[in-house]
Amino acid sequence: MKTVCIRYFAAFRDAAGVSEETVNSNATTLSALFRERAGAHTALHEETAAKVALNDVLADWSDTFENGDEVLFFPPVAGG
Amino acid sequence: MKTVCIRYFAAFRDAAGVSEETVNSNATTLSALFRERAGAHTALHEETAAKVALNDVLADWSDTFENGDEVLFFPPVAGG
Amino acid sequence: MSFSIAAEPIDLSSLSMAMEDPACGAAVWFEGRVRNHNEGRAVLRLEYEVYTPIAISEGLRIIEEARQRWAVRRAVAVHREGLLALGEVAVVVGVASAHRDEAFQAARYLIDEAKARLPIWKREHYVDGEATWVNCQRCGHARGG
Amino acid sequence: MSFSIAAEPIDLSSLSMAMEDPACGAAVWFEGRVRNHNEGRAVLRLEYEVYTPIAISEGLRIIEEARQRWAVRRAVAVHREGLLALGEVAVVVGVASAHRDEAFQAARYLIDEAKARLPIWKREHYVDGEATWVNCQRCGHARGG
Repeated sequence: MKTVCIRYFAAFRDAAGVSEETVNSNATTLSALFRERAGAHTALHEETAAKVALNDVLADWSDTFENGDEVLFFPPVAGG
Repeated sequence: MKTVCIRYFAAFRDAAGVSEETVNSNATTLSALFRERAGAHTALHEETAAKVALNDVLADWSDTFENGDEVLFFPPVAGG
Repeated sequence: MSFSIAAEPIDLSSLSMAMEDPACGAAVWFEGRVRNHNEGRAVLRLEYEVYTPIAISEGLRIIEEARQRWAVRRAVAVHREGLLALGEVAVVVGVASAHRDEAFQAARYLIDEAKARLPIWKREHYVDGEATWVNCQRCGHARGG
Repeated sequence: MSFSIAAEPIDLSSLSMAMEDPACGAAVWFEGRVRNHNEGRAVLRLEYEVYTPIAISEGLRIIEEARQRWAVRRAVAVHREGLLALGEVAVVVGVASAHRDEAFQAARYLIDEAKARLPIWKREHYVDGEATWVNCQRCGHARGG
Protein backbone atom coordinates (compact mmCIF):
# COMPACT_ATOMS: atom_id res chain seq x y z
CA MET A 1 0.00 0.00 0.00
CA LYS A 2 1.45 3.34 -1.14
CA THR A 3 0.24 6.84 -0.44
CA VAL A 4 0.42 9.26 -3.36
CA CYS A 5 -0.80 12.75 -4.12
CA ILE A 6 -2.70 12.92 -7.41
CA ARG A 7 -3.41 16.10 -9.36
CA TYR A 8 -6.00 16.31 -12.14
CA PHE A 9 -5.92 18.91 -14.91
CA ALA A 10 -8.46 20.53 -17.20
CA ALA A 11 -11.13 18.02 -18.33
CA PHE A 12 -9.80 15.37 -15.93
CA ARG A 13 -10.31 17.77 -13.03
CA ASP A 14 -13.88 18.41 -14.16
CA ALA A 15 -14.47 14.64 -14.50
CA ALA A 16 -12.88 13.75 -11.16
CA GLY A 17 -14.61 16.64 -9.41
CA VAL A 18 -11.40 17.40 -7.49
CA SER A 19 -8.15 19.10 -8.47
CA GLU A 20 -6.07 17.01 -6.14
CA GLU A 21 -6.43 14.18 -3.69
CA THR A 22 -4.19 11.98 -1.57
CA VAL A 23 -4.97 8.29 -1.94
CA ASN A 24 -3.73 4.92 -0.75
CA SER A 25 -3.25 2.50 -3.59
CA ASN A 26 -2.25 -1.09 -4.24
CA ALA A 27 -1.62 -0.32 -7.92
CA THR A 28 1.92 -0.84 -9.18
CA THR A 29 1.88 1.04 -12.50
CA LEU A 30 0.61 4.55 -13.26
CA SER A 31 -1.98 3.14 -15.66
CA ALA A 32 -3.32 0.83 -12.95
CA LEU A 33 -3.48 3.82 -10.61
CA PHE A 34 -5.48 5.77 -13.19
CA ARG A 35 -7.94 2.88 -13.65
CA GLU A 36 -8.35 2.69 -9.88
CA ARG A 37 -9.24 6.40 -9.77
CA ALA A 38 -11.58 6.01 -12.75
CA GLY A 39 -13.39 3.40 -10.65
CA ALA A 40 -13.73 5.90 -7.81
CA HIS A 41 -14.75 8.87 -10.05
CA THR A 42 -17.37 7.55 -12.46
CA ALA A 43 -17.02 10.47 -14.95
CA LEU A 44 -13.28 9.85 -15.31
CA HIS A 45 -12.41 7.77 -18.38
CA GLU A 46 -9.17 6.61 -19.97
CA GLU A 47 -8.11 8.65 -23.01
CA THR A 48 -5.61 7.34 -25.55
CA ALA A 49 -3.78 10.66 -25.82
CA ALA A 50 -3.69 11.31 -22.07
CA LYS A 51 -0.29 11.72 -20.41
CA VAL A 52 1.08 11.22 -16.96
CA ALA A 53 3.88 12.86 -15.01
CA LEU A 54 5.65 11.79 -11.87
CA ASN A 55 7.18 14.46 -9.62
CA ASP A 56 7.13 17.05 -12.43
CA VAL A 57 8.70 14.80 -15.08
CA LEU A 58 6.72 13.21 -17.93
CA ALA A 59 6.47 9.46 -17.37
CA ASP A 60 5.22 6.33 -19.14
CA TRP A 61 1.91 4.77 -18.15
CA SER A 62 3.79 1.53 -17.52
CA ASP A 63 6.12 3.20 -14.99
CA THR A 64 5.89 2.30 -11.33
CA PHE A 65 5.65 4.82 -8.50
CA GLU A 66 6.82 5.11 -4.93
CA ASN A 67 5.20 5.99 -1.65
CA GLY A 68 5.04 9.78 -1.35
CA ASP A 69 5.21 10.48 -5.11
CA GLU A 70 3.18 13.20 -6.75
CA VAL A 71 1.31 11.97 -9.82
CA LEU A 72 -0.13 14.34 -12.46
CA PHE A 73 -2.87 13.17 -14.82
CA PHE A 74 -2.97 15.20 -18.05
CA PRO A 75 -5.94 14.86 -20.40
CA PRO A 76 -5.29 15.15 -24.16
CA VAL A 77 -4.06 18.60 -25.19
CA ALA A 78 -5.79 20.81 -27.72
CA GLY A 79 -3.27 20.08 -30.46
CA GLY A 80 -4.20 21.72 -33.79
CA MET B 1 14.39 51.65 -88.25
CA LYS B 2 12.72 52.23 -84.87
CA THR B 3 13.66 54.67 -82.17
CA VAL B 4 13.40 53.33 -78.60
CA CYS B 5 14.39 54.52 -75.16
CA ILE B 6 16.37 51.88 -73.29
CA ARG B 7 16.90 51.80 -69.51
CA TYR B 8 19.55 49.65 -67.83
CA PHE B 9 19.36 48.56 -64.19
CA ALA B 10 21.85 47.53 -61.53
CA ALA B 11 24.72 45.46 -63.02
CA PHE B 12 23.49 46.12 -66.57
CA ARG B 13 23.77 49.86 -65.92
CA ASP B 14 27.32 49.41 -64.65
CA ALA B 15 28.18 47.27 -67.69
CA ALA B 16 26.56 49.63 -70.23
CA GLY B 17 28.04 52.67 -68.54
CA VAL B 18 24.73 54.53 -68.97
CA SER B 19 21.42 54.35 -67.16
CA GLU B 20 19.41 55.20 -70.22
CA GLU B 21 19.91 55.92 -73.90
CA THR B 22 17.78 56.52 -76.96
CA VAL B 23 18.81 54.39 -79.92
CA ASN B 24 17.79 53.68 -83.48
CA SER B 25 17.55 50.00 -84.19
CA ASN B 26 16.80 47.58 -87.01
CA ALA B 27 16.22 44.75 -84.52
CA THR B 28 12.77 43.18 -84.49
CA THR B 29 12.76 41.27 -81.21
CA LEU B 30 13.79 42.44 -77.75
CA SER B 31 16.54 39.81 -77.62
CA ALA B 32 17.96 41.07 -80.92
CA LEU B 33 17.85 44.60 -79.52
CA PHE B 34 19.78 43.46 -76.44
CA ARG B 35 22.45 41.75 -78.59
CA GLU B 36 22.76 44.94 -80.64
CA ARG B 37 23.39 46.93 -77.44
CA ALA B 38 25.83 44.29 -76.16
CA GLY B 39 27.76 44.91 -79.38
CA ALA B 40 27.87 48.64 -78.64
CA HIS B 41 28.75 48.26 -74.92
CA THR B 42 31.51 45.65 -74.72
CA ALA B 43 31.02 44.94 -70.96
CA LEU B 44 27.34 44.11 -71.49
CA HIS B 45 26.69 40.35 -71.78
CA GLU B 46 23.58 38.22 -72.14
CA GLU B 47 22.48 36.55 -68.92
CA THR B 48 20.15 33.57 -68.88
CA ALA B 49 18.09 34.86 -65.95
CA ALA B 50 17.85 38.43 -67.27
CA LYS B 51 14.38 39.87 -67.89
CA VAL B 52 12.94 42.53 -70.10
CA ALA B 53 10.00 44.88 -69.79
CA LEU B 54 8.22 46.94 -72.38
CA ASN B 55 6.43 50.11 -71.27
CA ASP B 56 6.38 48.99 -67.61
CA VAL B 57 5.05 45.50 -68.29
CA LEU B 58 7.21 42.34 -68.16
CA ALA B 59 7.72 40.99 -71.69
CA ASP B 60 9.23 37.97 -73.44
CA TRP B 61 12.60 38.24 -75.13
CA SER B 62 10.95 37.05 -78.35
CA ASP B 63 8.43 39.93 -78.27
CA THR B 64 8.65 42.66 -80.87
CA PHE B 65 8.64 46.36 -80.10
CA GLU B 66 7.36 49.55 -81.68
CA ASN B 67 8.82 52.89 -82.52
CA GLY B 68 8.72 55.06 -79.37
CA ASP B 69 8.57 52.15 -76.90
CA GLU B 70 10.45 52.23 -73.62
CA VAL B 71 12.50 49.06 -73.06
CA LEU B 72 13.83 48.05 -69.63
CA PHE B 73 16.71 45.58 -69.33
CA PHE B 74 16.76 43.82 -65.95
CA PRO B 75 19.82 41.79 -64.93
CA PRO B 76 19.25 38.65 -62.84
CA VAL B 77 17.81 39.40 -59.41
CA ALA B 78 19.49 38.40 -56.16
CA GLY B 79 17.09 35.51 -55.53
CA GLY B 80 17.99 33.47 -52.41
CA MET C 1 16.72 30.51 -26.52
CA SER C 2 13.76 30.94 -24.21
CA PHE C 3 10.34 29.50 -23.52
CA SER C 4 7.93 31.20 -21.17
CA ILE C 5 4.33 31.30 -20.00
CA ALA C 6 2.66 34.71 -19.76
CA ALA C 7 -0.37 35.81 -17.78
CA GLU C 8 -0.37 39.20 -19.53
CA PRO C 9 -0.49 40.19 -23.23
CA ILE C 10 2.68 39.24 -25.09
CA ASP C 11 4.96 42.18 -25.94
CA LEU C 12 6.14 41.42 -29.46
CA SER C 13 8.61 44.29 -29.68
CA SER C 14 10.62 43.12 -26.67
CA LEU C 15 10.61 39.57 -28.07
CA SER C 16 11.78 40.99 -31.35
CA MET C 17 14.76 42.63 -29.69
CA ALA C 18 15.80 39.28 -28.20
CA MET C 19 15.93 37.91 -31.75
CA GLU C 20 18.36 40.48 -33.13
CA ASP C 21 21.58 38.92 -34.39
CA PRO C 22 23.71 40.33 -37.20
CA ALA C 23 24.60 36.82 -38.39
CA CYS C 24 20.92 36.11 -39.13
CA GLY C 25 19.47 36.90 -42.55
CA ALA C 26 16.06 35.44 -41.79
CA ALA C 27 13.50 35.48 -39.01
CA VAL C 28 10.14 33.70 -39.02
CA TRP C 29 7.40 34.47 -36.52
CA PHE C 30 4.27 32.50 -35.88
CA GLU C 31 1.39 34.05 -33.94
CA GLY C 32 -1.56 31.94 -32.83
CA ARG C 33 -4.59 34.10 -32.14
CA VAL C 34 -8.00 33.59 -30.62
CA ARG C 35 -10.32 32.95 -33.57
CA ASN C 36 -14.00 33.85 -33.54
CA HIS C 37 -15.10 30.38 -34.70
CA ASN C 38 -14.18 26.72 -34.32
CA GLU C 39 -15.85 23.78 -36.01
CA GLY C 40 -18.85 25.88 -36.91
CA ARG C 41 -19.44 27.41 -33.47
CA ALA C 42 -19.13 31.11 -32.62
CA VAL C 43 -16.42 31.55 -29.98
CA LEU C 44 -16.66 34.33 -27.39
CA ARG C 45 -13.33 33.87 -25.61
CA LEU C 46 -10.74 31.25 -24.75
CA GLU C 47 -9.22 30.01 -21.56
CA TYR C 48 -5.83 28.34 -21.39
CA GLU C 49 -4.83 26.18 -18.49
CA VAL C 50 -1.10 25.56 -18.29
CA TYR C 51 0.91 23.27 -16.07
CA THR C 52 3.92 25.57 -16.07
CA PRO C 53 6.80 23.40 -14.74
CA ILE C 54 6.41 20.78 -17.45
CA ALA C 55 5.29 23.26 -20.15
CA ILE C 56 8.61 25.04 -19.70
CA SER C 57 10.87 22.00 -19.42
CA GLU C 58 9.20 20.37 -22.44
CA GLY C 59 9.14 23.69 -24.35
CA LEU C 60 12.90 24.09 -23.87
CA ARG C 61 13.38 20.48 -24.97
CA ILE C 62 11.47 21.19 -28.21
CA ILE C 63 13.65 24.26 -28.87
CA GLU C 64 16.75 22.15 -28.27
CA GLU C 65 15.48 19.53 -30.75
CA ALA C 66 15.01 22.26 -33.36
CA ARG C 67 18.56 23.50 -32.75
CA GLN C 68 19.89 19.98 -33.27
CA ARG C 69 18.07 19.64 -36.60
CA TRP C 70 18.48 23.10 -38.12
CA ALA C 71 21.07 25.88 -37.93
CA VAL C 72 18.92 27.99 -35.62
CA ARG C 73 20.68 30.89 -33.94
CA ARG C 74 17.80 32.41 -31.95
CA ALA C 75 14.51 30.96 -30.81
CA VAL C 76 11.84 32.32 -28.50
CA ALA C 77 8.40 31.05 -27.59
CA VAL C 78 5.74 32.44 -25.28
CA HIS C 79 2.34 30.96 -24.48
CA ARG C 80 -0.46 32.77 -22.67
CA GLU C 81 -2.46 31.33 -19.81
CA GLY C 82 -5.84 32.34 -18.42
CA LEU C 83 -8.72 34.08 -20.18
CA LEU C 84 -8.15 35.60 -23.63
CA ALA C 85 -10.44 37.74 -25.75
CA LEU C 86 -11.03 37.35 -29.49
CA GLY C 87 -8.04 38.41 -31.56
CA GLU C 88 -5.57 38.19 -28.67
CA VAL C 89 -2.25 36.49 -29.34
CA ALA C 90 -2.24 33.13 -27.51
CA VAL C 91 1.16 31.89 -28.60
CA VAL C 92 4.19 33.32 -30.36
CA VAL C 93 7.13 31.42 -31.78
CA GLY C 94 10.13 33.16 -33.32
CA VAL C 95 13.19 31.68 -35.00
CA ALA C 96 16.20 33.44 -36.54
CA SER C 97 18.86 31.83 -38.70
CA ALA C 98 21.34 32.70 -41.43
CA HIS C 99 19.00 31.56 -44.24
CA ARG C 100 15.24 31.40 -44.51
CA ASP C 101 14.75 27.69 -45.11
CA GLU C 102 15.90 26.73 -41.61
CA ALA C 103 13.87 29.51 -40.01
CA PHE C 104 10.64 28.40 -41.72
CA GLN C 105 11.19 24.73 -40.93
CA ALA C 106 12.22 25.28 -37.32
CA ALA C 107 9.32 27.68 -36.62
CA ARG C 108 6.87 25.15 -38.03
CA TYR C 109 8.44 22.39 -35.94
CA LEU C 110 8.29 24.47 -32.75
CA ILE C 111 4.61 25.32 -33.04
CA ASP C 112 3.56 21.83 -34.17
CA GLU C 113 5.43 20.12 -31.34
CA ALA C 114 4.35 22.71 -28.77
CA LYS C 115 0.69 22.19 -29.67
CA ALA C 116 1.05 18.40 -29.53
CA ARG C 117 3.24 17.96 -26.48
CA LEU C 118 2.89 20.77 -23.95
CA PRO C 119 0.52 20.40 -20.99
CA ILE C 120 -1.65 23.31 -22.11
CA TRP C 121 -5.41 22.90 -22.41
CA LYS C 122 -7.82 25.12 -24.24
CA ARG C 123 -11.37 25.74 -23.14
CA GLU C 124 -13.63 27.47 -25.61
CA HIS C 125 -16.42 29.65 -24.33
CA TYR C 126 -19.16 29.95 -26.93
CA VAL C 127 -21.59 32.72 -27.66
CA ASP C 128 -24.44 30.40 -26.57
CA GLY C 129 -23.00 30.15 -23.03
CA GLU C 130 -21.47 26.68 -23.26
CA ALA C 131 -17.80 25.97 -22.65
CA THR C 132 -15.79 22.93 -23.76
CA TRP C 133 -12.28 21.62 -23.34
CA VAL C 134 -11.13 21.26 -26.91
CA ASN C 135 -10.04 17.83 -28.17
CA CYS C 136 -10.92 15.78 -25.14
CA GLN C 137 -13.09 13.21 -26.88
CA ARG C 138 -14.50 11.21 -23.99
CA CYS C 139 -14.13 13.68 -21.12
CA GLY C 140 -17.65 15.03 -21.61
CA HIS C 141 -18.52 18.68 -21.89
CA ALA C 142 -18.29 20.95 -18.90
CA ARG C 143 -21.21 23.30 -19.27
CA GLY C 144 -21.56 26.90 -18.19
CA GLY C 145 -18.97 29.39 -17.01
CA MET D 1 -3.67 42.85 -49.31
CA SER D 2 -0.83 45.26 -49.97
CA PHE D 3 2.64 45.35 -51.41
CA SER D 4 4.87 48.38 -51.03
CA ILE D 5 8.41 49.69 -51.37
CA ALA D 6 9.83 51.69 -48.46
CA ALA D 7 12.73 54.13 -48.36
CA GLU D 8 12.53 54.31 -44.55
CA PRO D 9 12.73 51.59 -41.86
CA ILE D 10 9.70 49.30 -41.88
CA ASP D 11 7.27 49.85 -39.00
CA LEU D 12 6.26 46.35 -37.97
CA SER D 13 3.63 47.42 -35.46
CA SER D 14 1.60 49.32 -38.03
CA LEU D 15 1.86 46.37 -40.42
CA SER D 16 0.73 44.13 -37.61
CA MET D 17 -2.40 46.19 -37.13
CA ALA D 18 -3.27 45.75 -40.80
CA MET D 19 -3.18 42.00 -40.24
CA GLU D 20 -5.72 41.90 -37.41
CA ASP D 21 -8.78 39.84 -38.25
CA PRO D 22 -10.89 37.95 -35.69
CA ALA D 23 -11.50 35.12 -38.18
CA CYS D 24 -7.77 34.37 -38.30
CA GLY D 25 -6.24 31.92 -35.86
CA ALA D 26 -2.77 32.07 -37.39
CA ALA D 27 -0.34 34.67 -38.64
CA VAL D 28 3.13 34.00 -40.06
CA TRP D 29 5.72 36.73 -40.52
CA PHE D 30 8.95 36.51 -42.43
CA GLU D 31 11.65 39.15 -41.93
CA GLY D 32 14.68 39.26 -44.20
CA ARG D 33 17.53 41.11 -42.54
CA VAL D 34 20.94 42.38 -43.60
CA ARG D 35 23.37 39.64 -42.61
CA ASN D 36 26.99 40.36 -41.66
CA HIS D 37 28.37 37.69 -44.03
CA ASN D 38 27.69 36.14 -47.43
CA GLU D 39 29.61 33.32 -49.06
CA GLY D 40 32.48 33.78 -46.66
CA ARG D 41 32.85 37.55 -47.03
CA ALA D 42 32.26 40.09 -44.27
CA VAL D 43 29.44 42.43 -45.32
CA LEU D 44 29.40 46.07 -44.21
CA ARG D 45 26.06 47.19 -45.63
CA LEU D 46 23.62 46.46 -48.42
CA GLU D 47 22.08 48.52 -51.14
CA TYR D 48 18.79 47.63 -52.81
CA GLU D 49 17.86 49.02 -56.17
CA VAL D 50 14.17 48.64 -56.97
CA TYR D 51 12.26 49.32 -60.14
CA THR D 52 9.11 50.28 -58.29
CA PRO D 53 6.34 50.18 -60.95
CA ILE D 54 6.99 46.54 -61.84
CA ALA D 55 8.01 45.51 -58.31
CA ILE D 56 4.57 46.59 -57.12
CA SER D 57 2.52 45.18 -60.00
CA GLU D 58 4.38 41.86 -59.82
CA GLY D 59 4.27 41.84 -55.99
CA LEU D 60 0.49 42.23 -56.04
CA ARG D 61 0.28 39.45 -58.63
CA ILE D 62 2.24 37.11 -56.32
CA ILE D 63 -0.11 37.93 -53.42
CA GLU D 64 -3.09 37.21 -55.68
CA GLU D 65 -1.57 33.85 -56.65
CA ALA D 66 -1.18 32.95 -52.97
CA ARG D 67 -4.82 33.88 -52.34
CA GLN D 68 -5.90 31.60 -55.18
CA ARG D 69 -3.96 28.66 -53.75
CA TRP D 70 -4.53 29.01 -50.01
CA ALA D 71 -7.29 30.37 -47.81
CA VAL D 72 -5.38 33.56 -47.05
CA ARG D 73 -7.41 36.34 -45.41
CA ARG D 74 -4.69 39.00 -44.97
CA ALA D 75 -1.35 39.49 -46.68
CA VAL D 76 1.15 42.33 -46.56
CA ALA D 77 4.63 42.71 -47.96
CA VAL D 78 7.10 45.58 -47.81
CA HIS D 79 10.58 45.75 -49.34
CA ARG D 80 13.19 48.38 -48.56
CA GLU D 81 15.18 50.29 -51.15
CA GLY D 82 18.45 52.20 -50.82
CA LEU D 83 21.26 51.72 -48.32
CA LEU D 84 20.72 49.45 -45.32
CA ALA D 85 22.92 48.82 -42.30
CA LEU D 86 23.66 45.42 -40.77
CA GLY D 87 20.67 43.94 -38.96
CA GLU D 88 18.13 46.19 -40.68
CA VAL D 89 14.95 44.56 -41.95
CA ALA D 90 15.10 44.50 -45.76
CA VAL D 91 11.82 42.73 -46.45
CA VAL D 92 8.77 41.71 -44.46
CA VAL D 93 6.01 39.36 -45.52
CA GLY D 94 2.96 38.68 -43.35
CA VAL D 95 0.07 36.29 -43.92
CA ALA D 96 -2.98 35.64 -41.74
CA SER D 97 -5.46 32.80 -42.17
CA ALA D 98 -7.87 30.68 -40.15
CA HIS D 99 -5.36 27.84 -39.66
CA ARG D 100 -1.60 27.75 -39.51
CA ASP D 101 -0.85 25.45 -42.40
CA GLU D 102 -2.08 27.94 -45.01
CA ALA D 103 -0.28 30.83 -43.34
CA PHE D 104 3.07 29.02 -43.32
CA GLN D 105 2.73 27.84 -46.91
CA ALA D 106 1.54 31.17 -48.27
CA ALA D 107 4.25 33.16 -46.44
CA ARG D 108 6.91 30.85 -47.84
CA TYR D 109 5.45 31.20 -51.33
CA LEU D 110 5.34 35.00 -51.10
CA ILE D 111 8.96 35.40 -50.06
CA ASP D 112 10.29 32.76 -52.49
CA GLU D 113 8.44 34.26 -55.45
CA ALA D 114 9.27 37.83 -54.43
CA LYS D 115 12.97 37.01 -54.27
CA ALA D 116 12.87 35.24 -57.65
CA ARG D 117 10.61 37.53 -59.63
CA LEU D 118 10.69 41.14 -58.46
CA PRO D 119 12.99 43.67 -60.13
CA ILE D 120 15.00 44.25 -56.97
CA TRP D 121 18.79 44.04 -57.02
CA LYS D 122 21.10 43.68 -54.08
CA ARG D 123 24.56 45.15 -53.95
CA GLU D 124 26.79 44.00 -51.14
CA HIS D 125 29.40 46.39 -49.78
CA TYR D 126 32.19 44.43 -48.12
CA VAL D 127 34.44 45.34 -45.24
CA ASP D 128 37.40 45.28 -47.67
CA GLY D 129 35.89 48.13 -49.73
CA GLU D 130 34.59 46.11 -52.67
CA ALA D 131 30.96 46.07 -53.74
CA THR D 132 29.19 43.47 -55.89
CA TRP D 133 25.76 43.00 -57.38
CA VAL D 134 24.72 39.65 -55.96
CA ASN D 135 23.91 36.78 -58.33
CA CYS D 136 24.84 38.41 -61.58
CA GLN D 137 27.23 35.73 -62.85
CA ARG D 138 28.69 37.33 -65.97
CA CYS D 139 28.07 41.02 -65.28
CA GLY D 140 31.52 41.45 -63.76
CA HIS D 141 32.17 43.07 -60.41
CA ALA D 142 31.69 46.76 -59.94
CA ARG D 143 34.47 47.80 -57.61
CA GLY D 144 34.55 50.54 -55.04
CA GLY D 145 31.67 52.63 -53.73
